[in-house]
This record gives sequence, structure tokens and C-alpha cells, in this order.
Amino acid sequence: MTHNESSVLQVPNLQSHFGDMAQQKESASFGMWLFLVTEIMFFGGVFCAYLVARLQHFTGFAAGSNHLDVVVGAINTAVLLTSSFTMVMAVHSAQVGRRRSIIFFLILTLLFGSAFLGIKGYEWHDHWEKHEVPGPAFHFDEPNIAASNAQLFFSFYFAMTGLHALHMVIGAGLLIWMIIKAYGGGITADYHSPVENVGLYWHFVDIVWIFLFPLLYLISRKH
Amino acid sequence: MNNVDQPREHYLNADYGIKSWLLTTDHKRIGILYLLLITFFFFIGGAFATVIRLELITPAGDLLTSDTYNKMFTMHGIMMVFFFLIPSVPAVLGNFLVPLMVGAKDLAFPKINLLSWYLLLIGGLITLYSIIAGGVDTGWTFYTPFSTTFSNTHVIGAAVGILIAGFSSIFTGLNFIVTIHRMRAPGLTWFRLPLFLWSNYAAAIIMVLGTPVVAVTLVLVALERVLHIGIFNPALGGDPVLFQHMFWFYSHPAVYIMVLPAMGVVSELISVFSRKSVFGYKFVAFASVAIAVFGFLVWGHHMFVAGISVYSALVFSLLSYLVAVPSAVKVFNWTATLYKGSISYRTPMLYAFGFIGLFTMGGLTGLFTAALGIDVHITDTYFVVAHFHYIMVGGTVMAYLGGMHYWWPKITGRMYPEGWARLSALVIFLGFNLTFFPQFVLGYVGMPRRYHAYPPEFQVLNVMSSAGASILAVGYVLPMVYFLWSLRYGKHAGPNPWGATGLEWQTTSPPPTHNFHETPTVTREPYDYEALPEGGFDA
Amino acid sequence: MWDNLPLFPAQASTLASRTDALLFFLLAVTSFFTVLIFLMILFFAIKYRRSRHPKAVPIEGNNALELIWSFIPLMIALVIFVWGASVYFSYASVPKDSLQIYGVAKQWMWKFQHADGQREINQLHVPVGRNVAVTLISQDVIHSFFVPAFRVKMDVLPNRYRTTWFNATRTGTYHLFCAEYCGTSHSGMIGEVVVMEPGDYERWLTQNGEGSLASSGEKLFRHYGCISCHRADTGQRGPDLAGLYGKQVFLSDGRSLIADENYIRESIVDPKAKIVAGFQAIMPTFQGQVTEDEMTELVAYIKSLKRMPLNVNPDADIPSPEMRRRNPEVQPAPGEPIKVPNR
Amino acid sequence: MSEKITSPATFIVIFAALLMLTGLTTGIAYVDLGVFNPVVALAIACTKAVLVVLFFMELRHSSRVTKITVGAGLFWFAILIALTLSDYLTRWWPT
Repeated sequence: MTHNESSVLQVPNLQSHFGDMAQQKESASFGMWLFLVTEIMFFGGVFCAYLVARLQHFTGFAAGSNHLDVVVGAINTAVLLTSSFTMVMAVHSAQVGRRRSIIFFLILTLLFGSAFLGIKGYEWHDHWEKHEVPGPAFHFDEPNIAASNAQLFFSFYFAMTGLHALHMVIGAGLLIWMIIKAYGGGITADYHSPVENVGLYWHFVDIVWIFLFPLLYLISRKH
Repeated sequence: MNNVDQPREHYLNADYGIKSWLLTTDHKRIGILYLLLITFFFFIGGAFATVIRLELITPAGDLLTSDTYNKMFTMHGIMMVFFFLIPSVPAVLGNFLVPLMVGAKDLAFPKINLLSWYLLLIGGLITLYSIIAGGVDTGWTFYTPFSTTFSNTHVIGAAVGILIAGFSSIFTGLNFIVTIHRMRAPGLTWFRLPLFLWSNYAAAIIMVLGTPVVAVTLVLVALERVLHIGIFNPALGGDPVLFQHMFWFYSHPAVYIMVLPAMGVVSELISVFSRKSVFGYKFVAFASVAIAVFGFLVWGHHMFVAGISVYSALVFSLLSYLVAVPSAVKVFNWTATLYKGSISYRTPMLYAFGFIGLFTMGGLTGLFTAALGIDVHITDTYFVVAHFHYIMVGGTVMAYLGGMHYWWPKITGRMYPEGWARLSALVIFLGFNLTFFPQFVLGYVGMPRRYHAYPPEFQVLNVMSSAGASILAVGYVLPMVYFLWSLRYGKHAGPNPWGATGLEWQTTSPPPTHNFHETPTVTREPYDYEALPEGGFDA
Repeated sequence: MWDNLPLFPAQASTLASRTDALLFFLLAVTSFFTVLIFLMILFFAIKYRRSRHPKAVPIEGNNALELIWSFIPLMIALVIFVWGASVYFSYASVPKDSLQIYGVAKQWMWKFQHADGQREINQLHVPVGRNVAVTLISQDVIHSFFVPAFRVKMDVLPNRYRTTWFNATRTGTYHLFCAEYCGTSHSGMIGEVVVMEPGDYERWLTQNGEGSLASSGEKLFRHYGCISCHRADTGQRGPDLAGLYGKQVFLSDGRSLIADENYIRESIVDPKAKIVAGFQAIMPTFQGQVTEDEMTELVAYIKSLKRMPLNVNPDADIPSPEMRRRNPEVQPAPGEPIKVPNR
Repeated sequence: MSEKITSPATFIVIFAALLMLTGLTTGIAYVDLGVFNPVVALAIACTKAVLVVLFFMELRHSSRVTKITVGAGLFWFAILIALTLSDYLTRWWPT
């Protein structure tokens, strides 16, 4: 945790302002966690707004929620969890230094991540077809339900899943970067903190979805 | 430690050319880049303030149209808050000093540090573009539904600019926290850290935890303008008061982002110019952290008349009084530090005195605004304007200038001219009080803020305020001139012209690129002036 | 007082003197501490200046002192808190016997309507010595109703009625400001509050009357066809509104609420938002058709509807939502007023 | 600071548990539990999140300061929710 001048020389991948690899790795990991905490607060803001709006317009939110396809949502959750599993295997491969299996698992992660985005895109398209996208064309006809409240639900739905998807896209970019880096032999058993930190980010985005799925799809099924 | 060992190579002359500056990862050079950038933003924000004060000399709205005036105070607020005050002490002095004070070669993430500067630059340019393209007229607070539905100015541009600047702030905070945790020199335990580091650490906590919330709030505002979503739009079932909750969750603690690092500067100044350890070091250190934490619990006091529940208002008012205690503790400790000290009246100390005085008045008037019954009357009046200018300008800017004078020899290797500097400190103090003290009266008498024209009976107080502002402007231009002058003609400074104890004074002035010729080891408590050799400095 | 340099606002309401008393207490406390700090700094700075006191005496700190100067400010702060809260509670609790005035804020004017039907713009006439409640709503953005002489301020929100009150103690004309920034002519959204002797106020009312608010509301009630469903006799489609205001309403989703102005308003602009138990959501929305002024009249009319003695049964048990779901017979028949005991 | 390497078997077990919990929460959503539907759904989500954080993200083996950091993030999120709700949940209380 402290500076050590003597070990500076001749360690590849060690940036000159760090004392040793352990300090560098610890700093990078701590920095990543700290960044994820800022992400908690970023999504936390929207979650808070969602909670307040749902309290105020409970019936409309429940009705809107029932227009989401739970089965598709559940499948997508499973897809994303699978990508998290392959990600953790990629990190594991990096720790034991198997280059080809790092690349294999990273590509799998990228594929599952893309599949998630594809399914999400299919759902969005479906809502578009059904005129469930907020705007002048919004249409929602159910007895005893105010369309404006259902529209507010869909506003949140698109804002929250949209912000989540944006994070997924950024994650996919990071994965591609890692694949290239691993392909060039830049990830080894001695130096793999980039893959670990991308993994942390990927899992965090997964966790956000773990909460979005029940909040948007599930908790208003029965009422 | 004589002032003749001017180093042959240091961070300023290690490399030349535009590229060596714009692509640098040296925290000291990035600190200078920040200094240039926020000085630029400060004078833009100051220009808007000048126009505002000129308009308010007469009761009628005769200089500008209402729309222009509204854009002026909006842009003044946005520029000063997001592009000057929030980056001021942390991004300039903090960037320069945090690695030096912990005895490290750089911040933990030098490239991210450079990225932070570019984010502030890009955010600032986008915001400036919004100004040139026609301006923004929502007030810096962006209250909905005015900002989302009714204003037809460049709200999205300003929101995106602030969002990007917000990420700059997040990354700076993140860098500071990791650096202070992971990069301290051998022997530099937490309770040996200079108080400047404690307070910057506390401010970094707020940057990291608060900024994301305002970021996502502004994203929602922008989305609401572009798409047909109505999260804050009452016409679509949304809730404008919810916006205020989310906005102030960050924007109240943001005041502590501005003032905590300033308090850190003052702790250093008071100590070195009294040649004494800060009285109650641990209490001052923990007070910083306490302010950072409590600061997050009080945002509702901006909303006592906005339509929140009475019970919620009670809770927020009570919590607001709790945050007053650590602030009071700091003021008492600074004052007690002077007791039996050996006090020198060098310019930085004058600024520190000015800070304590103005911050005390700003803080104590905070007791008025946090008192529920009185806040009903004074919120959204000039009383509040005066109150937060005492904290943010009287507090933060005084400390920032004090710090600039104090570390100027370390940054540039040259001394500033003492006579002129004392004069400017005095001019700023007087100008400031003349500008903002009348506004307390104005507010209690009932003049609402953001008024382009006002009833004639408020004129005398407004003229006093405008007169003060012109004095204040002179006070702010003076340092610009003599700092530039000193770069060429200033006396050479030795490594430790003030006889201070921090690690930053153990290296040469200006420091070499890697800060220390050999990694320092700390064996003493902070502010141990006994251990220093007698004399040899001119403080 | 100097006309060009007012140092203190006029004190013209019961709340003003209470607010000012707290202000003076705060001024005393804060002046004391400001002067104390200033004098101590000055004293130390002179006494221990380097030329006279070249060698500092090292002092680490003193825990007892730290405790004292944490504890004393905390205690003072708590006193201020309690005092401020008590004033705030008075401000927030609208007395039941208040004279009711309605108002609409819009960019950039104030419109007020008195119960007897007088309307005025950017002027508000009120009697002295009487509790006056002002219920306000905004037609567009957030405004704020601010009368410095009364020490009263309240943000006026779109889509939500809020009520503030005051009891003027001195006749005269006082400033009315919009205190929440609301766009281009924010500073032009000012008016005056005219406080009159009760007799003068009565005279003013009769000179400017146009028929009471409730009677205008009744016309609108017929004009918009509300009457065809919301009636006690043959109504099968909508709940009768007599005696609705201030009473408990059971909703079809099992919740219940107290009918206030905001509930009535919401039911007009967004009828499906809250369905009364036992009814179908067949009412169309009137959003965009009813102006805020008309809305005020409608609300005033519905508030004025007293319950027919015939249908009143103050001793009847309120069926709990649970019971109502299981046993539909407990539900009030359509058109029958909701039976609730007096609270 | 030697690195602890978790065996893939652990990851497979956790992964299976996560899939099971997903199925479980989806199924329970169709059972009427009254007010407990959201409670159960969020409890399961929290369990899943904890599994991911502890095992996939290896918080178990992280430094103390990292654990404190995560705790601080959750604490601040709780502040945001709690104090915002302190307004919304008490708005209709009588004065």
C-alpha cells in the first residue's frame, strides 16, 4: 500500500508512478469498484424516481407492466446471467493464463450480450408496433386505467431499459477491446487486471438488470 | 534549504511545445491546464455578473430585455457553479498538491486525470456554444416543468455540457480517493495527512456519490425535451417536485464540494502562518468527513415551500442544524490555533482571515435559512443569494486565492509581489462585503431573486451592491496582473519559502516531473514546526 | 421609515410578528458569535504577531473545549429548530374558519376569485383581522405566492391545489411577488394585496359581484353535462357528489382516500385515475376542455354541495375495503352517496 | 497480496443457483401474495445480486476498503430513497 522505489525497474506493464504490481492492481481494482459505486447512484436516481411515480400512479403502472412479456423478460435474464457466467470463466482463464480460453469465453460473453440486446430490441419493436411508445401515437385502452399513467410507466420502461442497454453497448466495446488485447498476448497470468475490471463492470450491468426485471416485469402481475 | 538551489530541470521546462502540455499526464501540468481553463470560465461568469449588476442599478428593466437578463443570471450561475467553483480548489490546487502531499509521483490514474480535464473543456465548450447560439434561461437550477416544456432556449446543450463536466468531477474525485488510499509515502498514516488532504478526500466522496444523481437527472430532463416522456412533467402525470429532490440531492452537497477543499486550504494557511499545529487536528479532520456525510441528509431545506410534506420539512430542518455543528467546530479550532501562535500577516494569511470572517457570516446566516418559519419568508429572495455568495465566493474564492498565493512559489518557483497582493486581498474583502451585505437586507425586506426589474424602494440597496461589485471586480483583476508579472520578475523562491512542514515543501520549487528525487519517508506528526531548522524562510 | 431605503419590511400579519421575533433572536445569537470570532481573531492576531511573539507555543488541542464548542452550538441550534418549526406549523395549518379565496397563477399574472364571484387580476382584496385561506394552482410552470408583509410564501404548482393562509393585522396595500422563477416576465408577475376594513371589504364585494363562484360552477356543471350522470335521483352511472368534500371515498382497487380539492380536480381531468368502488370508468376526460378558472368554479360548486338529509346516516358502519370486496351488498348502490360517519 | 483463484465448479454452482432463482421469481409472480409479491421479488433479486457480487465479482476476497466502498454506495442509495420517501409518504398526514 505504500511506495517502494526499489522495484520500479524492469517490470513490464508497470506504470512508472506505482511502486509495484500489487499496488497498481489494487489501485485499479479499487478505482473500478469506486466507479461502480457512482453507477449505483446513477441508476439509483432513476430507481428512486420510478418508486415515487409508481406510488403515485399505482394502477396505471400495474396495467402497463402487464403489457410486458414476462417469458421474454425471463429468457433475457437467463441470457444475461449466462454472459456473466462466461465472463467469470474468462477471468478465471486469465488468472490461470490460458490465452485461447480467455478469447473463447470473451467471445461467448460478447455473443450472449449481443443476444440480450437483440431480444431487448425485439421487445422494443413489439411495443412500437403496439403503439406503446410514449408520444402522440401512444395508445392504451383498458377499462378503468388512465392512459396517461400507463404512458408514464412506459416512459420509465424505455428510459431505464435504454440506459441499461447503453451500458451494455459500452460493455460490448470493452469486451472487443479485451479480445484484441488477449489476442495480442497482452493478458497473462501475471497481468490480467484489465480483464478483471471489465468483468466487474459487466457483472454490475448484469446486477442492474437483475433489479430491473422484477421492478418492471414482475411486481405488478397480480393485483 | 537555502533559496539558491534552483533545480536545473523541473516539470515546467522538462519538455516544450503545445503537445507536451495537451497530452501530458503529469498531474502538475494538468493542474496548470485546469488553472487556465477555470480562470477563463471565471471571467466569462464574471462578465455575466457585471451585466446583472449594471442592469440592477435602476429599478426599471432598461438595459436588457427580460429574456436577455434571464439568460445572464442563468449563465452566470451555470458557469460559476459547474465550471469554476466545483473544479476550483480540487482541480487546480488538489491536482497539483495531492500527489505531492502524499509523497507520490502522480495520481493513481494519470490518463484518467487528463481525460477529466478534457471532459471539463468539452463540457464547457458545449455550454459556451449554447450561450453563443442563443443562451439558456432556466436558471442554473433547471426547475421543471419550465426547463422541460416551457423554455424554448438551448436547455439540452447546457444540460449535456454540465453532464460531461459532471463526469470530469466524478473522475477527479475517484482519482483523489484511490490516490489517498493507495499511494501514501511510507510512514504517512491517516493522522499524519495534512488537513488539506482530509478535506479534499471528504469532497471527493461527495463528487463520487452525488454527481451521478444530478447526471441522470439532467439526462431525464434532456430526454423529456427530446422525446415525449413525462417523468417531471405534470401535464403527463409526472412530478416536478421529484425533480427538485433529485436535483438538490447533488446540488446541496455540491456546496460542500466547493467549501470543504477551501476549508482544507485555510487549515494549512492558519497553521503555517501561526507556526502551530492546527488546534484539535483530529476534530478538524473528522469534521470534514462529518460535513460530507451530513451534507447529503439536508437537501430538502431548499424545498420548504415547494410542496413537500410538513413532516419531511421538519426532518430536513433538524438534519440541517446537525451539519452546522462540524462547521462551527472548524471555525472555533482555527481561531484557537491562533492562540499563542507566532502570527505573520503575509497575504495568504490575510485571505485566511477573510475566509473565516466571511464563512462565519455565511454559515451563521445559514441558521436563518434552515429555520423553517424564517425560511418561508426568505427563500427565493436576495437573502438566500447573499447567504450562498458568502459561502461560495466569500468562502471558496477567498480560500482559493489564498491557496494560489501560498503555493504560487511551489507551482512557478517565483514569489508574488507582497504589497500588491495584500492590497488586492483588502480590496476583495471590502468589495465583497459591500456587494453582498446589502443583499441580506434586500432579501428580508422582500426582494425576490431573479428579478429583472424591481419596485423603486429597493434601489438604494441595489446601487450599493453594484458599487461593491465594481470594487470586487478590480480586486479580482489585480492578482491576474501581478501573478503574470511575477512569472518573469518575481523573486526566485526556494523549496520551502514559508517554512512549512508538508511533503510538497521538501522537494524543489518547481518540483521535478516525478515530484521527488527520492521517495520521502514520513516519521513525524503533521505540522511539527519544531523539527524544522530555525530561520531560512521569509514568512 | 425611509422610503428609499427600507431596512425592514412592513409587519402586517399575525405570522409576521412571530417570524420577526425569531429573526431578532437569531440576529442576537449570530451577532454575538460573529463579533466573538472577529474580536478573538483580531486580539490573537495583534497580541501574538510575529514581531512581538516570535516563538509559537505548541498546543495540540483540548478535548474538553471541543466538546463544549460542539455542544453549545448544538443546543442553540436545537432551540432555533424548535422555534422555527412552531412558526412553520402555524404557517402550514390552515384554520378551518378561514375565508376561502381561489387563485390561478399563470405566465405572468395572478387571477383571484372570491367566493361571492368577484374576480381580480394582480390584485387581492382581503379583510383585516380575519383568517384568509388562498387556494392556488398554476396553469403552466411553478410560481410562488409571496407577500413579504405577511411573511408568507408558497410555491404554486401545476396540477395540484395548495392552500396558504394569513391573518392581516393592518390595512394598507402590500406587495405581491412571484418568487419562483417562471420565465420571461417573472419580475413582471407582481401585484398588490389590499387589506381593507371588514365593512369596506363587504362593500367592495357587493360592488364587484358577479354571482357566487359556486353558482357559476353550477352553470358549468350543467353546461358540461356533468349533471346527467352525477345526480342523486336517477343516476346509475356516476356517484352522487353531495357531501363528497372532506369525506372518505372507497376506490375500486380497495384503497380509500379523503376527498379534497385535488381529488375532485383529478377526477375531472383524469377520471380513470381513481374509480369509486361500484362504478365503471365511463366518464370521458375533460382535460383541455375545462380551463383552470372554470375548474375552480366547478370545485367550489362541488365543495358547496351539502349532503341531503335523507341519505345521511352518520352512525352507519363504514365497510372496510376487505368486506366490500367479499360482500358486494355492503357497497353503496350506484348513485347513493358514500356513507361514512363524521370524522 | 496473493491472488485467490476460485475453481470453475463454484462458478457453475452459482450460475445454476442464479438460473433457478430467475425461474422461481418468474413463477412466484403469478401467485397472488398481496403486498408480498414485490417484497418476495425484490428479496430474490437481492439474493441474486449478492451471489453475483460475492462470487462473480469476488468481493469475498477484496480488500476491506473495497467492501466499505460498496457498503457506502448502498448506504447513500438508501439515503436518497429514504429521505425522498420521507416526503412522499407523509404528504397526506394531517397538520
